[in-house]
Amino acid sequence: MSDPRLLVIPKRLMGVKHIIPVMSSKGGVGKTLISTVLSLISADNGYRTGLLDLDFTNPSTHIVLGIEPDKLEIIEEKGVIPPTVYGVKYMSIALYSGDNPLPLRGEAVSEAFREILAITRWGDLDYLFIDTPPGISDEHLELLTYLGDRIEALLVATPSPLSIKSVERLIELLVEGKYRINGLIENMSDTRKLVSVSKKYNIRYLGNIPYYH
Amino acid sequence: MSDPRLLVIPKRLMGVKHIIPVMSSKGGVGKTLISTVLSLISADNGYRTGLLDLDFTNPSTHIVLGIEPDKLEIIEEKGVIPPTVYGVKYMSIALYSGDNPLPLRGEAVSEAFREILAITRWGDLDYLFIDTPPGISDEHLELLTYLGDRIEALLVATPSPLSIKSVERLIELLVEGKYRINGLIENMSDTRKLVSVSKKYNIRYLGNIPYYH
Amino acid sequence: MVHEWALAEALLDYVENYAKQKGINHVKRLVVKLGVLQSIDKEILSFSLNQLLSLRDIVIDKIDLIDEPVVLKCRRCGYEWSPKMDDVDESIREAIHFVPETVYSFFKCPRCGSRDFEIVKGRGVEIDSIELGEEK
Amino acid sequence: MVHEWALAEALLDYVENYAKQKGINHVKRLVVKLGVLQSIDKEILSFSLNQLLSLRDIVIDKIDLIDEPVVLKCRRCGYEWSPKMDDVDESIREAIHFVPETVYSFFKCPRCGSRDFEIVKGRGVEIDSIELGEEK
Ligand SMILES: Nc1ncnc2c1ncn2[C@@H]1O[C@H](COP(=O)(O)OP(=O)(O)O)[C@@H](O)[C@H]1O
Ligand SMILES: Nc1ncnc2c1ncn2[C@@H]1O[C@H](COP(=O)(O)OP(=O)(O)O)[C@@H](O)[C@H]1O
Ligand SMILES: [Mg+2]
Ligand SMILES: [Mg+2]
Ligand SMILES: [Mg+2]
Ligand SMILES: [Mg+2]
Ligand code: NI
Ligand code: NI
Ligand SMILES: [Zn+2]
Ligand SMILES: [Zn+2]
Repeated sequence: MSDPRLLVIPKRLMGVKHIIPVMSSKGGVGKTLISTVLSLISADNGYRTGLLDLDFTNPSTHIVLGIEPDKLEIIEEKGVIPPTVYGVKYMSIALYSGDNPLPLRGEAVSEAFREILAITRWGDLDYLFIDTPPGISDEHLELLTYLGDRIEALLVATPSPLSIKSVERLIELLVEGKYRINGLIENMSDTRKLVSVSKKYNIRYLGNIPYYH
Repeated sequence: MSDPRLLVIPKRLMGVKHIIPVMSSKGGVGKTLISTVLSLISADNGYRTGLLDLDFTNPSTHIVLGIEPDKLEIIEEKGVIPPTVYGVKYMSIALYSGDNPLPLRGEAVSEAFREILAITRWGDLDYLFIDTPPGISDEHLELLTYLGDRIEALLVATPSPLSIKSVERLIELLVEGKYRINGLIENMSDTRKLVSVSKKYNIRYLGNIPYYH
Repeated sequence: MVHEWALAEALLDYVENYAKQKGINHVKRLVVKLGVLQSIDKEILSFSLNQLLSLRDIVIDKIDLIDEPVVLKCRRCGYEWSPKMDDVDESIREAIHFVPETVYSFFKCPRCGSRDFEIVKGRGVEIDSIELGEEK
Repeated sequence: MVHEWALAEALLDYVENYAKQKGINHVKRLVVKLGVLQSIDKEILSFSLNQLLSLRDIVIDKIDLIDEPVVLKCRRCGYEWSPKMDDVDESIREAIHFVPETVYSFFKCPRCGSRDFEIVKGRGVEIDSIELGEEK
């Protein structure tokens, strides 16, 4: 371990009871909407809640929240205290980059991951929801490799063949690495087609969310 | 330039008249479906056509094509001749990795990009369609940086606010780098809401595709 | 810009861990490179390091904070340049101060407009060397 | 496995370009490292290089192809290992032969199951050194 930030990251998350990355290799299945809405519901129910946007090259939780990310006041106190938005402690690279394009090669993604997690002071939280990008690349690997024993992955898929294949590839990766999986949400679906996928991999089926027009 | 493959890549594409990467930073807007269907239509119309899947960590054009990618016969002749599928010369990392998970850090993405483009012999083509992953990371930067003067980007967006913001960020990046943009397709939409985005950036509006149930 | 404290913690965690693995709690000299891109406040970082050290089971005789100039290199056209951080807009400097990778939002190659450039050096806080003292 | 020709072309394009930039068309010695992961066929690569050279405006006195053993290192648990490529299933070896990065589909850390490992060395074809001859 040659990066000083890697030692401090687990400490910064010591006060967080549940770290819930919302994942699916496929894009457009509802990760951003679900992670954001879950954080709002969680805070509404009185849980101390955080939301971290890890989709560095295409951050969008701030759009769902309807806020201008670079206008929030960020308090510095031995690090960065995430601003509170609708009761949720919120951190996104867009607090700094705004809505400018942010093309990052993988190495820069790792750097940004480590920097943000090393300086953010979440304090005590019941739930930290994490929005993740599509694909399986640096953002996901940093999370699995350096916080793998802390996370409880929440998987999202739609009933389309493209989405099912993608989530199966992700499940295989998580299972073989013995990472914890919280459960699977079937989004934009009136059916419960993914019950069979849940059963195949022995994962909790958390229900289906219909497509809202 | 210290990578021997970078010199040979433009040569491998010398016989290709139009290189059309289908792009959008947002996932799930239809890049894969559109790039694949366009390649089929193009071949059907008698154009010599290729399809390259650059979504390395979540390849899915083979699912749209309905084929088992690792069962295709790949001919080697001073390189790799892409197999022909429904009249389209087809190359995807899934020809080699099958449907196994393929987690790649950015550095590995660059390596795979260079290796595949250095060994694939497309021959003479009218159109090479390229399916790209969401985000703006190594796959896109390799394409822009090393083939930037060859590409004509085809942008895809849906009328959702998340998708519009994402495609605007991508357009800004392409415009400032003086990359060619072929046009913008509005997908899963009954409206022509994105005509205004096209006008704002002086991009050709190619039409809207309704959501097919 | 008082988030330097968080980075100081990371540095000392690392040094302490490194020394202890060798059974030592005494460091003669610690050299930290400060990439100029991140505009780290040397006084605040120094202050944070010293405050933190007084609470820890490790002694560091001397800490050197050394500026490392920024060099950026465009992957598209090969152009190399060194932005003057003092001339950069305050709000942009601040963003880069917290997350240096936001540089890819704000800077582009002055020659070709590409944002695919390499930070050859001068990104941010990095340990350059640790000179250990005697065994404890 | 005759796609080695394509890689030979890349190597010679590079060498030719490198030498010509210095106004030279004579190379005394070219050393190419062959990462064992890619199972490059040395005879075919050699044959391709020689065939191609006979058509080009450059002379290379001596080409050395040197095997580089594979070392993989897990980022999650730190475990380092060297897979024996001879024991690997033929179809997997073939996939890795064409695109070495497919190794991330087929291999995982023998200790912790992670696929986040580094190819420390031995990936594939790489130029090690070019010793130029006299000016032309
Ligand atoms: N259950 C749903 N009903 C209707 N629209 C949805 C639903 N879930 C997500 N969406 C919309 O689908 C699009 C993609 O969702 P998003 O959360 O951005 O996916 P991801 O983060 O996985 O790419 C967005 O426009 C979002 O508002
Ligand atoms: N016009 C359309 N009508 C209905 N479904 C569509 C349409 N375009 C795309 N889809 C479906 O939407 C999902 C996402 O499309 P996809 O091509 O995978 O997007 P991307 O490659 O941008 O992630 C897929 O299930 C696809 O079949
Ligand atoms: Mg998202
Ligand atoms: Mg570095
Ligand atoms: Mg796709
Ligand atoms: Mg390398
Ligand atoms: Ni600060
Ligand atoms: Ni071969
Ligand atoms: Zn440039
Ligand atoms: Zn391991």
